This record gives sequence, C-alpha cells and structure tokens, in this order.
Amino acid sequence: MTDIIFLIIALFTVTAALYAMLTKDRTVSVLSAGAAGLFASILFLMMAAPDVAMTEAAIGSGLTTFIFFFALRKIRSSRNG
Amino acid sequence: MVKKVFILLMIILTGLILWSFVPGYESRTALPEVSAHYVEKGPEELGAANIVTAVVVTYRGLDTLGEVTILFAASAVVGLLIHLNKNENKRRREGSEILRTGTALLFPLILLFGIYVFINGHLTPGGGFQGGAIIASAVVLQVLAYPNRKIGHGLLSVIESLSGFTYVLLGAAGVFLTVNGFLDNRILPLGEYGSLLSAGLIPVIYTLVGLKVGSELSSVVISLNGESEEEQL
Amino acid sequence: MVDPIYLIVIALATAFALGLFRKAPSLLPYGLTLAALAVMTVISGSWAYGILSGSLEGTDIFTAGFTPPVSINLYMGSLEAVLLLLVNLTALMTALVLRKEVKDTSVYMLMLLLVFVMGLNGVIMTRDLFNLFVFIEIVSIASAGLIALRSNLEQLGAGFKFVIAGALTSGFMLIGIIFTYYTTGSLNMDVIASQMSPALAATGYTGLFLIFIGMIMELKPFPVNGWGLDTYEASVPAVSALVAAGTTSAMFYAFLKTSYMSGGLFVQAAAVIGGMTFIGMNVLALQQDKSRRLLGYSSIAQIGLAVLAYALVALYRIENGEFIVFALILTHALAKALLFWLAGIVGKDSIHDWGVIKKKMILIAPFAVAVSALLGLPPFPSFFAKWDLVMGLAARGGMVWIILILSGSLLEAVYLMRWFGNAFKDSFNEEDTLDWRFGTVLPVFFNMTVLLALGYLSASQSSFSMGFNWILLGAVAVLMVLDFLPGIIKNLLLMGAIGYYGYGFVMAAESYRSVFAWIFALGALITLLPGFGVKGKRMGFYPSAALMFAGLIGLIEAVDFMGFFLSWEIMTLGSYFLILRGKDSKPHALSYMLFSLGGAYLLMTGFAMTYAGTGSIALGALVKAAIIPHSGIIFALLAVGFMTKMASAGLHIWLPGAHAEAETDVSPMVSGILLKAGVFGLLMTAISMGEQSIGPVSLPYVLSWVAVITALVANYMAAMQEDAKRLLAYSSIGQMGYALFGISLMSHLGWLSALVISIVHFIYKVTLFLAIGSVAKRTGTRNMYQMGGLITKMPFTFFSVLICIIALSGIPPLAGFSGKWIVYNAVLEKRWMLQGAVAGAAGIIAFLYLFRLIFAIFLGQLKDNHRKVKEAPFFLILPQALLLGLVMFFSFLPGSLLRPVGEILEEFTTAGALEWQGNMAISDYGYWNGVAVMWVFMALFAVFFLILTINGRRAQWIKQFNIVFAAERPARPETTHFSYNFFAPVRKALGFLEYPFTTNFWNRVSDFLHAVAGFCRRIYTGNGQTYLLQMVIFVVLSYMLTKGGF
Amino acid sequence: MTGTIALITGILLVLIGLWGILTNRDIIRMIVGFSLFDVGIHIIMLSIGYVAGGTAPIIENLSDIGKSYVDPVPQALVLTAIVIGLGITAFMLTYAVNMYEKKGTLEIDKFEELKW
Repeated sequence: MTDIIFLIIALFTVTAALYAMLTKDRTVSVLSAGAAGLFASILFLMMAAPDVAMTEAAIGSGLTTFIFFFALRKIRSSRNG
Repeated sequence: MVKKVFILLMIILTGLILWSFVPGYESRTALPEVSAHYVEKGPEELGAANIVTAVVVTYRGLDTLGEVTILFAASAVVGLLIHLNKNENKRRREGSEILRTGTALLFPLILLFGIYVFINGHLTPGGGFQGGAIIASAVVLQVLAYPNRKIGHGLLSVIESLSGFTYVLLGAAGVFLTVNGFLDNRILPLGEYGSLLSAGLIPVIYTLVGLKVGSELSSVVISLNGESEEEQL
Repeated sequence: MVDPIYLIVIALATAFALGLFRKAPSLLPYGLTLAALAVMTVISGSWAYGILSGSLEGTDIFTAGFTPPVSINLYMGSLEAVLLLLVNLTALMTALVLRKEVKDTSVYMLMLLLVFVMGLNGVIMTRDLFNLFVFIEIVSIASAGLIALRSNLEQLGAGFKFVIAGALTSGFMLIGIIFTYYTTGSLNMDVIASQMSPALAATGYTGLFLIFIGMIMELKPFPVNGWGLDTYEASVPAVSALVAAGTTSAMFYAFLKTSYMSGGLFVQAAAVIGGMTFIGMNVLALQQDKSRRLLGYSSIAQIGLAVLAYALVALYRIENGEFIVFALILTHALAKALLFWLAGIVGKDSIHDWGVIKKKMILIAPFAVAVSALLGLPPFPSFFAKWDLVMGLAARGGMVWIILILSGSLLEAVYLMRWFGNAFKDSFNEEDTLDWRFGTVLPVFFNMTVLLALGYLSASQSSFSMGFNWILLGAVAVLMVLDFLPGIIKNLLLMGAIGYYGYGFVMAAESYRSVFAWIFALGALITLLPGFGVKGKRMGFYPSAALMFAGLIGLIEAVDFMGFFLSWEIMTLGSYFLILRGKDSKPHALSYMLFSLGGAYLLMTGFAMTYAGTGSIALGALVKAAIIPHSGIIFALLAVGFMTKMASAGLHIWLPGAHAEAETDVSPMVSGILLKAGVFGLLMTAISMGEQSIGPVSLPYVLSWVAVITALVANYMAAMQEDAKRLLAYSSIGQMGYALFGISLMSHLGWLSALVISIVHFIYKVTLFLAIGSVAKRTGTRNMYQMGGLITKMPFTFFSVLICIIALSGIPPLAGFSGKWIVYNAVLEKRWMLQGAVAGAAGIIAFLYLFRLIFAIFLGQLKDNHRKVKEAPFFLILPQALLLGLVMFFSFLPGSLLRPVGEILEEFTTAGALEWQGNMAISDYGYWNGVAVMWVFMALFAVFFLILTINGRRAQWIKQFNIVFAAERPARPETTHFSYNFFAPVRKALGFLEYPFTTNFWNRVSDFLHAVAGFCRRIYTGNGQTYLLQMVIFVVLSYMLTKGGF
Repeated sequence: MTGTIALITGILLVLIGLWGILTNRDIIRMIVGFSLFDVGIHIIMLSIGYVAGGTAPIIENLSDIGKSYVDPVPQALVLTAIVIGLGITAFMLTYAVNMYEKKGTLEIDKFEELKW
C-alpha cells in the first residue's frame, strides 16, 4: 500500500518536473519546479527522513522559489526602467 | 531539431550510465559499519537524540562548516555584485493591506518558529539550516509587504559575522581542550539525554548556524530585491 | 607544531570576521587578510620544512574527537605540505597584487579570497570523499565570485559559464560519490582504497567512473574546457594567477587521491585524456594572440601533461614518479602565476602589444625564466622531470608517448617563444604605462627566485647522475645579478671567468674533445674582445653569452647523456637570447629556437633509446648502442638532431637570418663557434657508433649526399646574396656541409678533415664576420652594391678579408687547403667519386662568392657617402689580428695542426692515416709539403708583384667622373652598380637552385598547423550551453570507451 | 521496493533536469533545470540510505538503541547538498540578473563575447 502511494507521489514529482521543463512560461516553470521539490520532500518523509524533508520543503522548494521570483522581479523591473 | 534529437540521444545514453547502477541495487537491510556506529553509539557519545543532527554537526562537522562557508561565499558574491552595480532604486508598489497586516502578525511568529526549529535540532527534525531558512522567509514576507522600506545589511551583517566567527572559534576550542577535537561537541557537558540543554555544543552550534544562515539568506533576498546596503533595519 | 586544522580555522575566522569591518577604512580588513594569509603561509611552510627535512612526519588530523572512518580526517604529508605552501604563498602574493581592487569591492573580495584559499587547503588535505566535494564547491563558488571582480560583461559571461560547468561536473561527481558509498559503505578514501578489489571495481564501476570523470573535468580536459579558457581570459590577471597556480594544483592532487582510491582503475583513460589535452591545447594555442587566453591554453596543456605523466608513471611503473609529476606541477604553478602577474603589470591583452614591457627592462628576466621553465628547459625542475619521464618511458617501451610528449612540447615552444620574441623586439607606445608597484613587482621576482632555486634543488634530486658543472651556471647567475654594472666590467668578469676556468678545462679535455675545447674556450675569449668597444651597460648580453659558453663547455665536460643534453639546451637558450638581440632578428631567432628544440628532442629520443637498449646513460654507452636493435634509428635520430645545429640542407632555413641579423660580435660567436657543437656531437656519434644502416640503406651514404648537396646549394646561394652578412651565413652552411661530408666518410682521413675544417672555419668565419661586421657598421649598410673602394679607407679590414678568402677557398698556400686536400684523399680512398665531384663543384662556386666579397666591397669606386668612413675600431681589429696570426702559423706549419689532430684520431682508426716526414704529409694518393708550397707561392707572389709594379707605371690614371651618361638616370640606380646581381649569367644557368624548396616545405607545415588550430578552436563557440553539451558527450564517450559499452 | 522507485525517480529527475539545461536557451529556465537536476540527485542519495522497514534515526530514548533505522549518513549528506544547491542557485540567479542588466537579454547564446 505504501509502495503504491509512494509510486503515485513519485509520478507526481516526475510530472511536475517534466512540466517545469516543457512549459513556455518562466513563472509556471519556476512554480512547477517548486512543486516537484515539495513532492520530493513528501517522498523524503516517506523514506524516514524528516530532517531532509523539512530542509527540502523550506529551502529546496520554498526559499529557492522565492529567490527565483525576486530575481524575475528584478529582471522585469530593469526591463521596464 | 536534429540538435534536439541528438541531445535526447545523449541524455538517454547518460541515463544508461546511471541505469547501470539500478540492477545491482537493493534497499539495504543492514547499515554499513560507520552508520551502525552512529546509530548505536551516537546517543551515548554525543548525547543527541537526532542522529542526523549528530552526524551533521559533529561527526561530519567539517562538511557542515564547509556548507556554511558556501552560503557565506554565495552571499558575499551577491553582495559583491550588488556593490559593484549600485543603481538608483525605483519605487515599487506597496504590498496590499492584507499582506501588510498579515506580515505584522506573522513576522514575529515565523521568527519564533525558526528559532524553535534550530534550538531543538538535536532532539527533533530540523536544525540550523531549516531554522535559518524559516527566518529568511519571514524577511521575505517583510520585503514583499514593504518593498520600499529600507532594510539594510548592517545589523544582518553583524549577526552573520559574529555568529560565524563564534562558530569557528568554538570549533577551534575543541582543539585546545581535547585532542584532535576540532568541532567536538563534548567540550560542554552532555547534559540529560533528551532535554533541551543537552548534547553539549550541538544546540549552541545549531543556534549559531541558524542565525548565520538566516541572516545570510535574508541579505541575499534583500540584495536581490535591489536595496542598497547603507541603511539599517 | 601548529595543528594544520588552524589553516582552515584562521582563513574562515578571518573571512567571517571581515563582515564587521564593512564600514572601516579598507586598510584594516586588507591588513587582516594579509596577516591571515601570512600566518597560513608560515604554518604550511613550517610543515613543509619539517617534513622534507625529516624532523616531522606526515600526520593525520582528526576532527570531532573521533578517529576515521567515524569522523572526517585530513592528512598532512610531504606532498600536502608542499602544495599547501604553494597555494598559500600564491594567495598571499595575489593579495598583494590585488591591493588596488580592495577599495572598489569593499570587504567582499577579501572574504572570497580567504574562502577560496581555505577551500584549496581543504581540497588538498581532506581524506573524505564527500568532504572533498564540499571543498570543491567552496573553491568553485569563491573563484566564480572572484572572476566577476570588475563585473563587466565578459566577466559575467565567463563566470556564468564557469558556474554552470562546475555545477554539472559536481552533479556527476556527487552521484558517483553516493554510488561508491553504496558499494563500499564508506566515504573515507583510505578505507575505500584498502577495500578495493577487482570485484568491487566491477560492481562499483559506475560510481568510481563518475568520480573519475568529475575530477578529470575539474582539470579542464580538451575539448571540454571552453569555460575554463574564458575564465582565464576574463578574470583580473591576479585572480587568474591564483586559479592557474592554486586551483589547478589542488584539483590535480585531489584527482590523484581519487585515482589512488580506485586502485588506478582509470589510468589508461587518464593517459589518453591527458595526452589529448596536452597536444590539443598546444595546437589550438597556435592561433591565439590574446595573452591571457594564451596562458589559459598553456595552463590546461600543462595540466594535461601532468595527468599524462601521472598515468604513464603508473602504467609503465616508471621510477621516481612522484618527482616527475610534482616537478611538473610545481614548475607550472610558479611559472604560470608569474606570467599572469606579469600580464597584470603589462596590462595589454594582445601579445603584439607586449613591447611595453621593455619600459622596465628588468622584467624581461622573469619573463624569460617563466617561459623557459614552462618549456622544460634547464635548469628548471620541469626539465629534469621530462628527462626522467622520457628515459623511463624509453626503458619500458613507451616510444609513442615520448613522441607525443616531445611534439607537444615543441608546439608549446612555438607560441611561447613567439610571444617572448614579440615582447622583446616590438616597439611600444611611449604613453603606455606599466602597473609598476611594490605589490605587483615583488610576486613576480619572488616566483622567479623560487623557480631558479627549485631548479638547483631538483637537479640534485634527479635520479640520473649529474655530469654538469654548476660553477658555470653560477657565473651566469652572478652576471644576472650584476647586470647593472657597465658592460666593460662585466666583460672583464666574464673573460676572467672563462679564462680561469677554460685553462684547466682545455687541459683536462681529452681526445677529439680537446679540439673542440680549444675552439670553444679560445673562441669565447676572442669573440668577447669586441665587447670592450661597446659603450653602456649592454643589459642582458653578458648573462646570455655566459649561458651559451657555459653550455658549450658543459658539452665537452659531459660524461653522460643527462649532462650532454642539459648543456645542449643551456647552450641553445643562451644563443637564442644572443641572437634575439639583433635588430631585425625576431622571426629568425624564433625559427632558430624551434629548429634547435626540435633537434634537441630528437637527441633526447635517441639518448632515451640508447638508455633503453644498453641500460646506461654514460656517453660511452653509444659504443654499446652500435650493436643493439634499432641502432640505425638511434644513429639517424642523433644525426638529424646534430645536423639541425649544423644547418644541413633541409634543416638550414633558420641559419641565414639568425646569423646575418645578429649583432656584429654575436655573428662570429654563433657562426664561428656555436656551429661546431653540431660537428662535435655528430663526430662523437659517428666515432662511437660506426657505420649504421636502416634496412638496406647505409646512413653514412645518405649523409654524404646530404652533405655535398648542402655544400653545393649553400655555396650557390651565398654567391647570389647582395647582403654581405647573409653571404657569410650561407658560406657557413656550405662549410658545415664539408664537415658533414668528412664525418660521413667514416674514415680516419674523413674525420680528420672534419676536425680541420672545424678549426679553420672557426678562425676564418670569426675573422670574416668581424671584418664584414665592421664594414657594415662603418658604412651603415650590408648591401654590397652600396659599397666599393673601401680598400683605401679600411686597409686592415681589407687585408684580413683577403687572407681569409684565400684560406677559405681552399687553395694553396693557406691552411684552408689542408682540409680540402685531406677530403679528396679520403674520397679517393672511399671511392665516392660522384659525391667528390659535387663537392668539387661546390668548391668552384665558393670562389664566386669569395671573389665577390673582396671585389664588391673593397675594390672599385668609393661611394661619395663613404668618403668619411674610418678604419674599424680597435677592439674589432684586435681579435682579427690574433686570428690572422694563427692562420699564418698554421699555414707555414700545416703539420702543427694536422699531426696532433691526426694522432688523436688514431685512437679510433688508423687505416689510411697520414704519414709525416718532417713537414711533408704523405697519404696513399700523394704527398703535400705545406712549407715547400708556401715558399714556392711566396716566390711566385714576389715575381708577379714585381711584374705588376713595373707594368703599373704604364697604366693611365683617369678621373673618377670621367664617364659619360647617356640620356636618363635609371629608376633604380643600384641596378647600374657593377656588383649588383653580379652573377646574373650564372643565375641564368643555375637559377633553379634558388627555388626555396625547404623554406616552402616548412612554411607549409606551419600553415597547416595554424589552419588546423584555426579550424579546431571553433569548438569553443562561446556558448555556455554548447559547452555543457560537450561535457555530457565527453562523459558518455569516456564511459563507452573505458567500459567498452554500457 | 520503495528504494528502487525512489532511485528511478531520482534518475528520471536528473535526466529531465539535464534535458532542461541542454535545450533551454533561456538562462532562468536553465537554472530551473539545474535545481531539478539537484533534486534528482538528492532523491538518488536518499534512496541509497534507505533501509526497508527502518525508521527515522531519531532516538528519543536510549532504550530504543538497536532498532532498525535508516542510514543517517546519506541524510546528512543530502542536507548539506540541499544547502549547497541553494547557494549555487542564488549565485546563478544573481549572475543572471546582472547579465540581464548589462545586456538586456537572457538568452545564453547571446553571451559569446569570449570564444576561441
């Protein structure tokens, strides 16, 4: 049973990653990559690695995405200015 | 198009290289010698309930020091580039009312949560890096809500420097006090197993790491937001 | 002793603390950084000293109070200590250079610098795989930050490429590390190494491969290194210096550690990749004219060589491997850092703008030292390393690799020497400035000193015995230091040194060596005399001359291949610097250097094969080499190597320019003396090895044809020259052709003639070059059609030229005849009539140019603008007078020369030796009494002189301008000069001889290589993504090739 | 089984990331590719340390010593690797922002100032 759930989440991860690479929109791409990170952190949790899961969620998925957005925002503002 | 097919071929071949590992792979049933040592002796040796933390902070403490250094270097590069390319700030639209009120409420809470995470790193999942990241996300909220408020690097930089410096000194203290004890956590008493003030130096180090990582990541965020470094918090 | 962990503690604590000084005056954080780096240098230095001197032992450094594998450990051993010292010292020096940048970059640059250095220290010391990965990431981020110190577009682009390439590499490596952890259960390299077995290597193959390929890609192998080149080019030069010296050395050591860990699983792949990188980068660099990018190419090539050397040492079990590999690495690091710092001082990117370096002439010295060290010239450690490597390879049958290493080195010489020549010769803009500060200059000279010191140290470490006299190089060093003194004093010093040393040296020389010893020692003294007439300091002249003479003397003194080859290279280097001093000598000096190096590498290969076959490196082993397999090939290699120096046909194109364009007193040195080194070597080979053949082809027979063709064509070319010094240069080629012919006869008389020709050619050519040189100096031209009638203005010079051409043409009564006479005797003995006929024809042509020399310059009408020409200065006449005295002595008493020389050769063969009755030489085909001939000649001369004097009374004197010009003045007045195109009729008949076959051939070779370079370097598209794709392809291909599938 | 699935997922993510890195001309999306590449590696690393039936290596009472735990070492390594990944991503993004400010574009093939 856990294997099946694990498999499904793994599929989600891969799908999110694929989508991140296939979509034309930068923002969507960054968001899907963040989603992939979040799914991965669930995988980590299921693999008895709560520390890693937490790190991945807070840093790999959370903060990284934020930084992406700040960078994108800065790029946008320097284009306008 | 030809190029993409070629790239795809290369990626498939790379996949084959990695795949060559899969057939021989089986989930472990027993731990390797060193890991077994950590799990069996770790709690007694270091007094930390969270073995991952014990490994991160003490057994493989040099890695962690390096890791902190990498973040430090990354933030120094960000600082360097911002410093070299000072440009005038453009006013940005303030965050919405809801965001600002929410931030006012949440900011201290998130900060506290971050602190909780790194102080309890030796007992529960979490630690300096996670806590630091949480603190940084509080700053992110702040920046989002008040994009034009000048949040400077001044205080952050002092916190960062002091915590980093102390971390290294505490590590070096191990060399003084014990033999070959760089980053040894046992220069403080191990305390009662499972309590907050236990595991010797681990909570102290994780606190320092949390402060350092938090301030570093915050300044990266602020730098990317385009503020100059002159103003203070 | 201070715990090495403090290296990391100090760097990090300082870096972290710098954040507190953001607002402080920049001097404070800068001072702190310098102090930290200085302390680190002292710590690593004391460890290096302690371990190398034996007072300390290599020691483990544990962390966290546990022993490995439970906790991470570091190791401080001899190699680590030396590398740490290198890295920390380079960082300290770089920090000095970067003083100017501190203001603009706040504390950030200093933080990054410290973190960078700390990372390098960690990379060198750590024994844990993952820890290694962490330190590599630190290095990579910190250096990527330092690349963007000026934050311009080039730097940002380069930095970004660097980061993405690094991220890809470390990604692969990380996967490899975790796979390896899975199969071995450990991250400790020593533990893994101890477990390593064929079975484990098979199951853990993918992991080990990924670590290997990751580490290799950190070393920027060809062709996946475009990003590395970009960073070298874009960074501030001081940063590039630190990357080239520090990062590459540390990464290379890390590569070694991982390679040992996997039990040498991938050494073959490493050999291929290293060899490919060494050759590839050196070829591609040919087309590069941006100095820092050029240095990047060279850096990567050198690391390729180090990887190759490591792999070969492992594959062929070559002794002394540690020395070979680390001598290469250390030399490269020191020299490359020096050059990058120099690039910072010069501040010009294009290698064509480096002439500005001459604003501070003294900078030429470190430049020369660094270039020589990179090329593996003596006395630098890389020389000994290459030597040991080549000898080892030869002994174990690695000929292919020898060829690869030597041809790569030759290619490297092309662009480095070209660059050096440009800097030394090109003019510069007076407004350009150098970044001449204490902080920028100190590091350059510091590294130069270290390189020189290491050269001395490594010579004593080399596993081969040293047959070289270091006193002479000491003299060179003294002259370098005293270069600020007036030239006359230095000349006295040098002559004193050569005189003092030379006396004992000549006395000690035995056998045919003594002939050459006389030529070299006496020649040195005589050709140095004109130096007294040169005013001023003449910077660089005396050290170079001393270097050349030291090499020449060393050749004679050498007892083994090592000493011989070392002297050979030293001689080449010294003469290169001398030739380079000439006014328009830039391209000629370069081709001289390249041909010499090419020849030297052939010699090295020949020696190596001899060593492989006989197991001895004593020069005497050549005798034993006569009977080993491949002896013919050895003979051919050595012969061609020596013939390069003798400028035999096909290998001669460097000579005319080099000898003609050299300074007045340098031409006689290189032409009269230096060429004899080739004769010496070839004679030694011929005497030792005897007649050799490859298959059915007899090598002496081939040589004899090369020789006579050389003589014929060179003499013809000499006759066609308008430039008097070029004429003499071609004449030298022709004379060396005779010497070669004599050697190729492989008989007593043949060798005797070669020795005699060497002696007389030395005398005449020195005299002629001095005489013609002084004419050129007085008249301001070397074109003969612009001269004429100088007999009245320069009577002594006329007399000296007259005597010399009589002697040189080989007609009685003067000493030149004796050489020819013996040659023809030897030809008759050998029955090589055809060759003898060609040689005779060449002799006739020689009359043409010799006649012209005297006729065009001294006879005819004096030019208007030469009316005030004076006789040559005293110090140019003095040596001529001395040599003419020698000529007369030998002419009156030919026996005084032929007899002792002949006796020397009787040691080797007596067949056909001359017999002597008083002053009469008797051969199997006739006899010759030099004294009698002389008297007869004198009598005839007196008779003719009388007749002419009496008849002369009836001659009619006419006024100079008693000539009626018809119509108009020609557009090119010189065409009306009687000596312009003097031999036009001959040219009509023999013009085909002038077709520049050889020059065209070598030009095509050069064009081809440059075209290949131009085409191949297009793989460096500049697109970071393409670079990544290349890296992935590289990984995939390497995997397929090493594993043979998936 | 869980371990194998994770391993394969990780490999797939690495390849997807690689695909993104090699085919996107947009620098931002290349960086996204790199972070996916990293996530993939992290999953692979954890799958190595996975012990079937093991629990998280947090030992609340000393009496729990001796139970089956998953390997803490790869977890510690991943923890480090994640933070390093963040550092590198931030670093790349800063570069990207500055490159954009200098050149007004983020297409990788426009940054060919240095070549050959």
